[in-house]
Amino acid sequence: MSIILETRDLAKSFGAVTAAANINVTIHEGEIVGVIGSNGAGKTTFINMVTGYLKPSQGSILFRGKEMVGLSPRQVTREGICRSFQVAQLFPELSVLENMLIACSMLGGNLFNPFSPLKTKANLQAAQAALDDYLIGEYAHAPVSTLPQGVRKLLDIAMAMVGRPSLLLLDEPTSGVAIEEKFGLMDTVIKAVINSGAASLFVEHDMEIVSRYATRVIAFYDGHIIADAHTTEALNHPQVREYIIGSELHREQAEGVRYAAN
Amino acid sequence: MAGRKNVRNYSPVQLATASIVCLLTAALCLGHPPSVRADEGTYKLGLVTFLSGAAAGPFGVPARNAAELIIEAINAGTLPSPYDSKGLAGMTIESTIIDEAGGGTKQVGEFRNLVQRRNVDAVIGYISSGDCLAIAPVAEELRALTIFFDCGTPRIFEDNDYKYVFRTGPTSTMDNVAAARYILELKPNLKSVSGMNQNYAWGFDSWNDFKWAMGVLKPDVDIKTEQFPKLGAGQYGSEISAVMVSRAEVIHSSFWGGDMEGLVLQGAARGLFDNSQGIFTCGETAMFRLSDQIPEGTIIGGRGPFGVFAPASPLNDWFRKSYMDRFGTPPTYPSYKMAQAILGLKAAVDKAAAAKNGKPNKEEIAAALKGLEFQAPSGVVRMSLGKGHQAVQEMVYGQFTKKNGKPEIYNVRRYPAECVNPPDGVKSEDWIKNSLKQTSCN
Amino acid sequence: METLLAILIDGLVYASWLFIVAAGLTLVYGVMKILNMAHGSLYAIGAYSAASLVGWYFGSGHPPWGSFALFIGGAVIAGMVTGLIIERGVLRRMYGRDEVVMILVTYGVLLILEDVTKLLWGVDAYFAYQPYGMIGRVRFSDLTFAGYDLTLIAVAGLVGFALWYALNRTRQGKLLRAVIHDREISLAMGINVTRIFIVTFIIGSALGALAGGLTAPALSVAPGIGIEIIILAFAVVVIGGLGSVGGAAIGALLVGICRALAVHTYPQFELFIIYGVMAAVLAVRPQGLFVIARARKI
Amino acid sequence: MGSDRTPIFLCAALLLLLVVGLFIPNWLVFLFTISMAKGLVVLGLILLMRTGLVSFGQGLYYCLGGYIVGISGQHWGITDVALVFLLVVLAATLLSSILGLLLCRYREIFFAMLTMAFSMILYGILVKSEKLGSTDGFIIAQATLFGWQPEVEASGTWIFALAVIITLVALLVMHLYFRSPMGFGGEAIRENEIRVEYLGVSPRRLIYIKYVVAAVLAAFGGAITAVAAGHVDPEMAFWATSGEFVFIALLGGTLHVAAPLVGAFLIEIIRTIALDLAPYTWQMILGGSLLLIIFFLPKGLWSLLPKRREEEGL
Repeated sequence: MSIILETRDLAKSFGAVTAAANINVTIHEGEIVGVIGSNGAGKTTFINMVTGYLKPSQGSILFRGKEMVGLSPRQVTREGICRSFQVAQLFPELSVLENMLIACSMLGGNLFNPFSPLKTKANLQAAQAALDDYLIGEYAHAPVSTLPQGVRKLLDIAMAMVGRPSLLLLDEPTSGVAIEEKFGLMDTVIKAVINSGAASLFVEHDMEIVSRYATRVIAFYDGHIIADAHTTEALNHPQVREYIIGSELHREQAEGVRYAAN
Repeated sequence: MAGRKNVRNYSPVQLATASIVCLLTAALCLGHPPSVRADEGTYKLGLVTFLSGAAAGPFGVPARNAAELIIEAINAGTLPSPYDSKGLAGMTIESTIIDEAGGGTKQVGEFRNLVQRRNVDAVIGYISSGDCLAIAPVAEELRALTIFFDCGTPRIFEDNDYKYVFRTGPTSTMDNVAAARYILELKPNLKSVSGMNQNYAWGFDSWNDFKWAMGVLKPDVDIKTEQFPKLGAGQYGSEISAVMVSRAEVIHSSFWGGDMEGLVLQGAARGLFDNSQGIFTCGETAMFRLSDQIPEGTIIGGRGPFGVFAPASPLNDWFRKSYMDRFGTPPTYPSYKMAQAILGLKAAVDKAAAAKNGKPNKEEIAAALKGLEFQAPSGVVRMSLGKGHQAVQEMVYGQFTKKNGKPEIYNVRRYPAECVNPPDGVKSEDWIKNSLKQTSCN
Repeated sequence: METLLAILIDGLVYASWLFIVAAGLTLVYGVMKILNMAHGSLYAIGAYSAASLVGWYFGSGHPPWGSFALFIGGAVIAGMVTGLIIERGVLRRMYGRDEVVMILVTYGVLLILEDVTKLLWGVDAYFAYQPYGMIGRVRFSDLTFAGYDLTLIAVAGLVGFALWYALNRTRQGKLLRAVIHDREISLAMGINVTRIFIVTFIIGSALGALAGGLTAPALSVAPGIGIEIIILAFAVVVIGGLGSVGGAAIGALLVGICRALAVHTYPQFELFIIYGVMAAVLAVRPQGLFVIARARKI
Repeated sequence: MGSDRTPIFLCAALLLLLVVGLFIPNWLVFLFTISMAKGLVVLGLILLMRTGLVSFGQGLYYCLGGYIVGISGQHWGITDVALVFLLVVLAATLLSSILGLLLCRYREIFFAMLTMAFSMILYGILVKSEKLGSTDGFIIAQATLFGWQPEVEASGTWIFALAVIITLVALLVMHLYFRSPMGFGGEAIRENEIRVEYLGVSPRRLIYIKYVVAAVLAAFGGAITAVAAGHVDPEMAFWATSGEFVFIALLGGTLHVAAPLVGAFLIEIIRTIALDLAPYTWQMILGGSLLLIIFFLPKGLWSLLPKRREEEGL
């Protein structure tokens, strides 16, 4: 399989604080990679760098051989890397359908036409179909601000997928989602990803989910990669067990507070 | 689409708001039936003057007070001669007052309301020159008799001719030409002046007129610094320092109202006028209010023969006394100018009525007012500029003193109208630059 | 040399005045996210209260120095009372609205207060000039300054120090800073935001009124004096970085010195100077000089 | 999607207004004309407000439009309305496409303050321009149309007709625009700019376009005001003028293209009544109504009308 994304010596520091260093990651077409690591380990920083939200302090990001460093998020998106967010980034005052319509028009490229309506029959049907693919069609007319977390997360991912990316980066797709819904959500998402043929990388704290969906696991600790191997191998790595899986047990309680704050 | 379920219900608040809005709109449109003519025995007069903002205290309200006083006296027929007849040719004046705040466009709208919705027979008003410039063409378009009482810019009648528009107060040209003449009489060896004027048309025009007149009358006078603080700035510390550093012998200022009072306070506290002679072209309004703070010898003007500068006459005595009795302070120049605008109208209406032997229409009143010479508390007013639409009067300056315990003016010098105003048909600027030198004052 | 000295002192005096006006504005914004247009009215109310108190005090022949305590205290109390009324009567019902809507809410309050002051005090000017002359004059070669103005510099320093101390060295102040930094977290941590809002708004209002009271002796206190101040104070606050008291101080200094420089060298630019400085600062630092750090977004 | 009847309503309402205009008194015609002029400015403003940006400096273009009309009549001898309005559009486009480059980087209060700063800089320049009458402004020459000069007495009516036509066109275009993907793009930016960026679209570019459109609309408003009032002064660029536009926008709400028009008309009515009833305390009435509107009708007067959910935001 050919390499789709390759980062070389990627590093990011904020002042004196090093958020990530020596990040060398290779992702192949069609791969589904799990990323683990405690909070502040550099996972989101990594995704932010790849998608152009943060400019790396050094190193390079090659996507299909093309340098991505220096591109803005929208250019990276246009190149074919889409992402979802830890906290779903949606248009909260608009309805689910409108969210999807906007995503379709923006990623679909018919944005700069000021005189054709957005809500044509064809557009509405396409958007509804996209929602149905992610099993959230029934919420089409509800304002986003009234939705449960699980639906928001799905909508967030569904909107990212409208761009038919060849690489999808999922930042904690199941965080904030009720435990009993997590597997259903991941089933839906991973199925759609596989169907589209995209490669995917997802950040996850729940080891059960990681071991079920990832073919490969990258473990971050303190801004470095401490393991990068097949799922079982990585999860059994001694350092991974010590630094990451152990601390995840404490994290469960902390998560409740964090979301209350958000 | 499946969207019809969400028809919204009205809440009581919304219903109430909607109905109030509708009622108000209806009230406005129907409340003043457009074409009911005023009763034959009344004359409807619209008054426009500042009732809010910085110009209300020094100008707007004194003018309104004077209007109230004069209108009551006219209606009662208690004015001294030559205005001892009742009403305007027998018609009782019924007045409506409007706030001048809000700028030119808004005033144009309000003017139309006054004329077309309220059906006033004449409008007297406008302190701001910008408002006067904006109103004049509209007044002409609506054929509405309009008298400006206070605004100063000479541009109104220099740039255009009007049939229905008049100004019974003199322009600002003579303030500053006379200021230059006065200061040169006081200090024949004057070497340097500095200016402190507000950063808007009034300030620029005043300073330019003064500067030009100075340049013609004594070309070797040096202009040290020209300061233009923002209108209403309140703090003049930096400007005062700049003027102090310039060490000019004379400081010219056309500040008015609160700004002028602030400048006097701050300047006096810092000894600005210890070494420099101050001249305040609009200083008269502060003369009584700030009598403890105005430095001895400060030259003050009142934009004409108004207030303390008004010559004694039965009319003036009556005006000062009645105003003082009623409002507790002596009348300042805005009061005089409002009084003279209303009296000018009365003179014109009475004259037109006498000629016609009946109720005159506005064209006849305008014709009567054109070129009229009438009596006011400030003496004789001659409508001799602007093809008979613009008044001229003498200009007076004097120095302030409180040596005798009460605020007084000494060293008073009166300049006849011809010596401080251009002849009809000549623009002020051209006149100052080209023929001021040849104009004699005797 | 003389001009240089004049620029420095004029700039400082002007900056001190600006700072006292802007400090309350920026504090209120920092904590409540309300850019309070009614701050101008509070300034006016402070000035009116001070002026009428001074007038009454000297009218009844008390020892002159007592007037300082009276008019400063009077202005501050008037500001606090008005602030309390505004917060309880209007703002409380509007919390959570968009920032721009809140500007308009306070604009509505400003319009109402303008007429209220007119109804209470009329349109005639009030004077309180007696204290202005009492501190005497200070002479530097040919330049004379009013001692009162120079004292203002010290007062501004005092106000700045008091604010700094209160925000950084007291428990209440630290709570305030927590709210400034992140309101949601503070709420979650159980800080009584309602009380903090009332206290902040009252302090902010008192500062606005204090500025008015302190300026009153140099002014003719008349309708409209509050309006000019607002935009000036807004600009200073934006230049400094919204919500930053230190920023307001630097912003005030920058504007004060630049303005004095313009007046002494190129007076024709005075009108533009404040907007020029604001545009220049924002062009380089889009959020003002001192940006309050915000929590990460994604 | 049900058929969109708004354009028909707009045409019908404005044509009705045109007919009514022939029969109502002159002062009311003027009030309507000014309301439409201000409505146009506010139409541009709500375009920005739907994007989450509030300009406290639309007075810049309002004034620019007015002064272009004035200067071309008075100093260049161009009085033909068609030509003058073309100049107005050009000038507004030019200025806004330069300032927009800078302004599209700013959000929230900084956008508001910076737009205000630019508007105040124009104010300052005009105050300093003694050739243009400084703060007094100047009277503008009577307008003509393709060589035809209407009588002075009839000028109110034909300027009103002109305003109705321009307003109608602007409303129709903006109605289409609000329903288009680009129109929704504004709401998307207001709601979540990060998401827009990750949908591959530059929020700045969208904002830039909207800023220019808003500027042109404001300039049209200023031009109509100038022609109708016959006078321009720098007050048009003063911050309080821009503040009034925001006031109108809030009064009408941003839900419908016609809302600014209704809002502008109501403001004029409220103020006229307030001035009538209470010449001394009209500001209090104005401020009070502002507070009541914000408190009871957070989405503006338009939220009083019943409507189907589907139509919201159209």
